[in-house]
Amino acid sequence: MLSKIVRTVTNGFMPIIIIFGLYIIAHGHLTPGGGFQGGAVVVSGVVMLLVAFNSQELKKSLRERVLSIMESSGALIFIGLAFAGIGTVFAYNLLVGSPIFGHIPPTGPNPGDIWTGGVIPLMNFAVGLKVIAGLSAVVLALALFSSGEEVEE
Amino acid sequence: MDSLITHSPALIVALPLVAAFAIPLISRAGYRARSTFSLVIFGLVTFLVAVLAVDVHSVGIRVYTFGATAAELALPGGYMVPVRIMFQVDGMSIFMGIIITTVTLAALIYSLHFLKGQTGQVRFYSLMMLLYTGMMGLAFTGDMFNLFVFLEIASIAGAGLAAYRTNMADALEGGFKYIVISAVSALMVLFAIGILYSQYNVLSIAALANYMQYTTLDMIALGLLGGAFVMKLAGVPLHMWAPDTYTVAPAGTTPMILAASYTSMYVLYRITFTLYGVHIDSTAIGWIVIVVGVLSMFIGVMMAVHQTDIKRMMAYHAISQGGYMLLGVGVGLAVLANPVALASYGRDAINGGVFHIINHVFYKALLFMTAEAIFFRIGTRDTNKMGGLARNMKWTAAFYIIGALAISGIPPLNGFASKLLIYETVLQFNPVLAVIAMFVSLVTLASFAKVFYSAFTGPEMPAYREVREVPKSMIIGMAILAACVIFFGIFPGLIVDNIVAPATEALINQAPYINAVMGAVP
Amino acid sequence: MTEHIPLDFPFLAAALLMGISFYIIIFKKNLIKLIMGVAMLAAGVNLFLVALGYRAGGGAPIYTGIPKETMVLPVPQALTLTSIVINVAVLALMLTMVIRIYRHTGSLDSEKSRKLKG
Amino acid sequence: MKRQVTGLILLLVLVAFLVWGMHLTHPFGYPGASDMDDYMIENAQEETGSNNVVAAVLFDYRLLDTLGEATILFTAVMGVLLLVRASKRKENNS
Repeated sequence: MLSKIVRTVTNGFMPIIIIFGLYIIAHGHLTPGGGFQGGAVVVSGVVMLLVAFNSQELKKSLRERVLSIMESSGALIFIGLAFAGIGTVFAYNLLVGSPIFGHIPPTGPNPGDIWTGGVIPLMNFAVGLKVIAGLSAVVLALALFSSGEEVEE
Repeated sequence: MDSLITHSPALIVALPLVAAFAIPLISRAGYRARSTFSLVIFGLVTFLVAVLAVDVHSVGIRVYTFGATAAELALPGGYMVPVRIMFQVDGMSIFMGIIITTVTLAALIYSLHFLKGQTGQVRFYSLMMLLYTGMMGLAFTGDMFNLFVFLEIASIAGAGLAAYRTNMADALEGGFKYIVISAVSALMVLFAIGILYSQYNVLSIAALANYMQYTTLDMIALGLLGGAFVMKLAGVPLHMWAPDTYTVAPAGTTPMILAASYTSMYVLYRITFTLYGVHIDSTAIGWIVIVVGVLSMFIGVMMAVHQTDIKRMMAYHAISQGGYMLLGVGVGLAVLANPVALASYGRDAINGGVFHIINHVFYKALLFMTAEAIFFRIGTRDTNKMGGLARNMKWTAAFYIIGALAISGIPPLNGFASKLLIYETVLQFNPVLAVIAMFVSLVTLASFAKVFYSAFTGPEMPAYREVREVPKSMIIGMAILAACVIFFGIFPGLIVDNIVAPATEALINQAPYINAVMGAVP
Repeated sequence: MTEHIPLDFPFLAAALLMGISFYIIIFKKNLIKLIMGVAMLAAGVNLFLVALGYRAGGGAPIYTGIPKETMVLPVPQALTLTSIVINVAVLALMLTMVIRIYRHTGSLDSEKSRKLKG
Repeated sequence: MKRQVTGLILLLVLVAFLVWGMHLTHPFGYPGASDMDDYMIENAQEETGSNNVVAAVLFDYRLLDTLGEATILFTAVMGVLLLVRASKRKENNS
């Protein structure tokens, strides 16, 4: 565990990092970024927490089983969205033109509309959830493991 | 029913994926729920594979374009290059699909009781499903980059499974070797994909084959792809990972990792025959394949003879048997440009090589399972410490005999059928190669007979008096494969005509594969 | 930029990275160095891939801002993204295995652990 | 020592070969054919409604790759958690 200053600063930065990560995830279809990148940003915050506090303490608030459920559900939402198009073809983008995220942007350069992209924003969220949970679980498990504790089922 | 067949290529890959994602959630409901769920999903997938196989064999190649407005629409309306990822299922793909599905089914049933009381079962089942997905994706995909992705899925899942017994150092080393080899070969594949993409700006295998110019860069790409997949299939100069990994992988997964190796062999054939088929100097490439095959055959069996670890011995035999497949197909490839020789023995040589894949996977999976059964009961793989096991483990002993006779090419088991095809055709091509092949077969028989005498017969060891037969699920798993081995041995003609011949045809004649995507381009 | 420069810089860098990493993978015995070699190989291949899609004077292929005439090719970028995530996954698994191996053998030398030779 | 010399020679040969190979590809910044990419740039907005063409490629044209990528991440997480687990159950837990 590092000094009090480091811990306080980490605590203060954590919400900002999470918000920035969520911004990158949400705007994946308009700006550079997406689920993987935004998820990695949030996980970098988790790593910072891991450095500032130790893994034992972090374990109390980030539980393995919660992370595992989050990851599985993210993956299931992702593949479920791909399955949703099977009325036409597997992985068909069926939400383009529908009321949900269905606007079609004008052709050519435009300022961007968040309500576009069909299933793309939804999939970005699913992937983001999966990446946050999965990479946090890996980082936490490795930290716990190298500090000598074996992780249980 | 019609739409079921249309969507089955996607479903076969997607359903096990859903199962893999859902298993960590479902396992909260207990052991029984998880087993039932995996078996139900897998039963469904097996049914789909059977339906698809019938369809592909009767109608022909099936294309599935992901995300298009219609599954068969490979090219976007009015455009000349394919844009989306597609699956292309032809005779060879579905042949691999049948092998992988059967082995996985047997392995899944075999594993049900094996893991009782061990930790990490949830992840074990999840990884098994992922390994299956990776292999099926490799077999079905018609897109180079997608092939890389599925290759990585299969590699990572296989490495995780191989290192399952974390309390043993050699298990981790086996897993580590496997993942390093896989990562390096996958990156070589990716580099080759980059080279191909830079020239033709397409990623579909069919479109690449259509536009192929065979420039210097294409040759470099072929070298990279060939090296990578020979490494993955444990061909001899690059075989060093195979014994370690096969030896340590836990029950049920050794056959699957074995099947993954032969899926890599399938990809190698797909690349040489379909992607480069028209352009390469097939005699030279054929001879390279033959030399790799003969080396694997010979060195594999020579290393196998003096092993005392039963699974390690079987792993070296797996390398050696892989040589037979390469030999058969290599002979066919060497005479590909010569229509007379191709008709008289080349086609039969490829038939033999391809038929040997299915035979070998089945009997070697059976043998690995019997070795694991012994390990399960007595906790050692050292043949010197075994003895008199046939008294208490009658089923296991019987399955071992079936597998050992099959691998040595004794009639009427399936190893004989495919080896005979290879001997006959290779004899016409080059008698020396045939003699080597027969000699290797004899050594194989000797080596397996030796293990049988030391492990199953002889005086009953006092330490093993209480040894019981393995649980029912393990026997059922082995029985499925043993039944296949015997059935294939008794009716080889049936199998060759119905399953193997379409696969060979798909290899030799690449035009349908290309035209299914590109249309009938002149 | 009409002359064809024989050694384009990103390709040269990719070639160097790949060559050095192959050397590391073949000749270094430390397992951590081996993993670093694999990571470098991945970096080299990714650099090669993403350099393939560059168009002189182009920008990111996103319509929020620029017209389509100056866009670089999108597919190599997507492929590189996929490949990066894949390599993260591979490296995580490799590192876990190495930590486990170190627990068992107390050494990171591939020649000291019995079966890693070859 | 001898090993190092062999290694260095191999390294030089390898790098020279790769540089020569790179020289054969198209010059940096001037890709040759670009039919597939042009189609995507042209039609991404209309077909997928996404301004970001890379996102359109990732989540529409090549969705199966992204699904595979997510699967690989899942696989690796499963693998890591499988490897760091305790190899025996704790007594009070069973």
